Amino acid sequence: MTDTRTTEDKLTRDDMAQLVARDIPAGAFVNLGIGQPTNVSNFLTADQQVTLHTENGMLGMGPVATGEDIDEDLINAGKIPVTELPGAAYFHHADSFAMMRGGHLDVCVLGAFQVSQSGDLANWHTGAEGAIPAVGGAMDLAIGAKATWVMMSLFTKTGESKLVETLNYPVTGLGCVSRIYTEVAIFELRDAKVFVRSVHGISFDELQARVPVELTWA
Amino acid sequence: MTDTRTTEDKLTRDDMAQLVARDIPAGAFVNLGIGQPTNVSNFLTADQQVTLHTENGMLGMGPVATGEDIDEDLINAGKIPVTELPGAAYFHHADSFAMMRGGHLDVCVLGAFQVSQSGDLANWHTGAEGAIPAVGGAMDLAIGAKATWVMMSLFTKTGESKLVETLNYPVTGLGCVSRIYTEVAIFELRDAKVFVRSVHGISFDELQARVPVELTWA
Amino acid sequence: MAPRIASTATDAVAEISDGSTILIGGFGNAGQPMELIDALMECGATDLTVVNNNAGQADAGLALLIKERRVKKIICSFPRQSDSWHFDEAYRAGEIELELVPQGNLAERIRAAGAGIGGFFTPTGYGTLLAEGKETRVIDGKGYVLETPIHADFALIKALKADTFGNLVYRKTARNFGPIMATAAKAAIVQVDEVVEVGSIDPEHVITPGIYVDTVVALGGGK
Amino acid sequence: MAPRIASTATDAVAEISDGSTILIGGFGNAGQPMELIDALMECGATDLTVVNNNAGQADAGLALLIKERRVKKIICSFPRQSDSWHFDEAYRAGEIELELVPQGNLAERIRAAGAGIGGFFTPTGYGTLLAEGKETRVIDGKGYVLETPIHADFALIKALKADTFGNLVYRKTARNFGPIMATAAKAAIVQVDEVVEVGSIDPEHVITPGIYVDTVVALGGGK
Repeated sequence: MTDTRTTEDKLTRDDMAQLVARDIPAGAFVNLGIGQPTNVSNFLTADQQVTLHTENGMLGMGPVATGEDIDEDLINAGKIPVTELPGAAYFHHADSFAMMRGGHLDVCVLGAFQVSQSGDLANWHTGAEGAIPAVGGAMDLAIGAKATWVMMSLFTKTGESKLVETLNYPVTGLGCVSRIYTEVAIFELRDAKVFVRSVHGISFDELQARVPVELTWA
Repeated sequence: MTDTRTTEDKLTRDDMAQLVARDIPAGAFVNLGIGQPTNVSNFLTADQQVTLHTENGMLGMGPVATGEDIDEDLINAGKIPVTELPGAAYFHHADSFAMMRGGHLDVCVLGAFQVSQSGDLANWHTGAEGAIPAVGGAMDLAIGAKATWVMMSLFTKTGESKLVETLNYPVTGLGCVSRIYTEVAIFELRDAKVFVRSVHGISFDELQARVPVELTWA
Repeated sequence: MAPRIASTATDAVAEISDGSTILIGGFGNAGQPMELIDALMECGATDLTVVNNNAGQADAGLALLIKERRVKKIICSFPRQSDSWHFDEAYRAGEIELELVPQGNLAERIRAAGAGIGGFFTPTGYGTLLAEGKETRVIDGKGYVLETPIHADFALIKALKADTFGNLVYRKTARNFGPIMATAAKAAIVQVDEVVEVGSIDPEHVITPGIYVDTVVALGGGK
Repeated sequence: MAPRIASTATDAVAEISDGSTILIGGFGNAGQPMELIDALMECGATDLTVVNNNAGQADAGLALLIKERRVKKIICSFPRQSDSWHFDEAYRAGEIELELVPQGNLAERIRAAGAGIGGFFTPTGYGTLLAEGKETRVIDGKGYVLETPIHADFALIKALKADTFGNLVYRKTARNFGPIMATAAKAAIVQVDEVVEVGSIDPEHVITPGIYVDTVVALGGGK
């Protein structure tokens, strides 16, 4: 798939992952969140020389381990066995999160429940009555990297926009998201505006009609 | 020399170092300050299994290096070439001072300008007009270890006691000193009192007459 | 002081008493001191405060301690997992207290305890539910939350090797919380695959210096 | 991004401009990036803020930068030494600003900058002249001073080896400030004895991961 600004079809999950992968600058240090963002690694090319960070203490993470390469001492943040690439480094948890919090990662890609027009992110807690909260590294990831990108479906099952004026889920991090990849559009949040970089299977006008924030065609 | 509670002669510097060495518990982790305290290491026995810390990033420091053992990458806090003992470990400056500040060293031995009856220490700055201040690790050492001991001559050249009611030099650390080794007496500071453990070349009464704080024969 | 070399995991945890605060290393199975946790289960200590990234999984280790109501409070970042049923049940029954901490703040609070830091301003969690009731401050235009050190009585951790002075090396991502937990506890109890002679770990490669290690037990295994 | 491999020390420091804040590693001669400091001298940048444990010695390195009045401010723990005559003269003439920081607070402030910490409460310096004007707080009966991070534009450090990804290992007590300074600067410039191929440093032994390293220059020498 090519990066045209308008396509008739919606993006598949792989399309989205591929677009994210293509947008990651060469040589970048990147953390890919659990779930959909993990898929981005499948589309990174060797030429890009991207180094993957996993917050449980490693830079230079390789692909998921299979067969005899599985080693219970070598896992990613999703607790999946992974591999080690040449030039990797291990460090402890405080050093790993210092690396994130200190702004040393170039890009972090996360899933989301909602993103507000000012880049506030909700992805850790539904806020539902009786739900047991769990946060893990979500808040650290959200605010740590130089750029935080979100991958999500734009609409809920009932058709509500997850790009909102203000969050109605509990906040993960304030003003941290700068880009949103969805199946129907890619958004860039900057200069206090929401720009639409591309639309897929929807027109800009339709999109604007369904999203409750002012959009600008980039 | 033996640890009698009264001797006719004053303690020599070596006597003092030997007494300090003997008081260090077996297996202790110890930082010896620059100057007189460094001499203590000459009297530690192998049986004691004391591990020396140097704040520039090492545990397991060995004796001063001579001849071909001199290595400019292996120095102590006084910038003197030293050696490495089996079981040594290197770490960076933040980790080294975290070790001190976190209360992991058992004993730190320091020189002093003055110590107050409540254990306040002055050893970094004379406060003299026009003096260029320098602090190094003095303040970290003073308050970091589980026990801070001082080695000093009890009297100034003009005969004033350096054990005082309140400091008139700038403070290094508050309430941190628990023991003072001098050429004429060894003091223990605890329970808001100053105990005299031993006297050397002076009687208890003479000592009390020359020291402006209330002393208690231990 | 060179660490005590315990003969069994049970021996290693023998001093843990009721009411203790215990840091338990590991992230997933990597670095999790399974045998020490099992020994803690056996030793009977109760009324514990446990600090771990998670809140136990399935029917093993920490999950069993929670099942038996031996843990009065857990400080962790991610208690809710598909197989955290014992925690879920205790929590819903109001029989375990939960202090939820973002993972990086958890790590930094443990490090702060070991480093003698009284508190620190972290941007993580600012503006969120997890900062409620905490002091906040805007520094150079950015919001921060004041977080406090987590001190503990014991740390149970797993390393690859110890020398007889207690110097430790770890293996891959099993390093995770071990090095910082060792610094934050009054007594760090470490299970290793093997104990080696002093001098056989290069001083440049030591990750946890022996000063932080109180008890070591060699359990074999490993790669 | 893999670091730039500079061909000379002069090339390595070429981007340092007037008004920069520069962290300079080393404690005594150990870990002092002599050649990079000499290159900084040559490159002409002035109006610098320098962070180093000391304030230069004798007639070399940092002392010469101070002699030439290229340093407007120094942040250090121990400026006064028997051979710190250039600093002494500049200081007495009121031509250099001194921020004196206890050595452990200096190290922790540098680490805090690299770790994204906005400030921390340290017991070191509480009740002393060096806490004057600073916020203090008593926590659990113990006094603490609030200290702030020291961010910098550049770090000049010395390591033993780098691989082509910028992963670093150090040698003995020459490690000192290097690992934390690398994290606290926008750009860390590192002189090493040699640059080795990726894969030749064991990932368990990396002290400074390459993410922190921007420029490497190999100067040979070493043991």
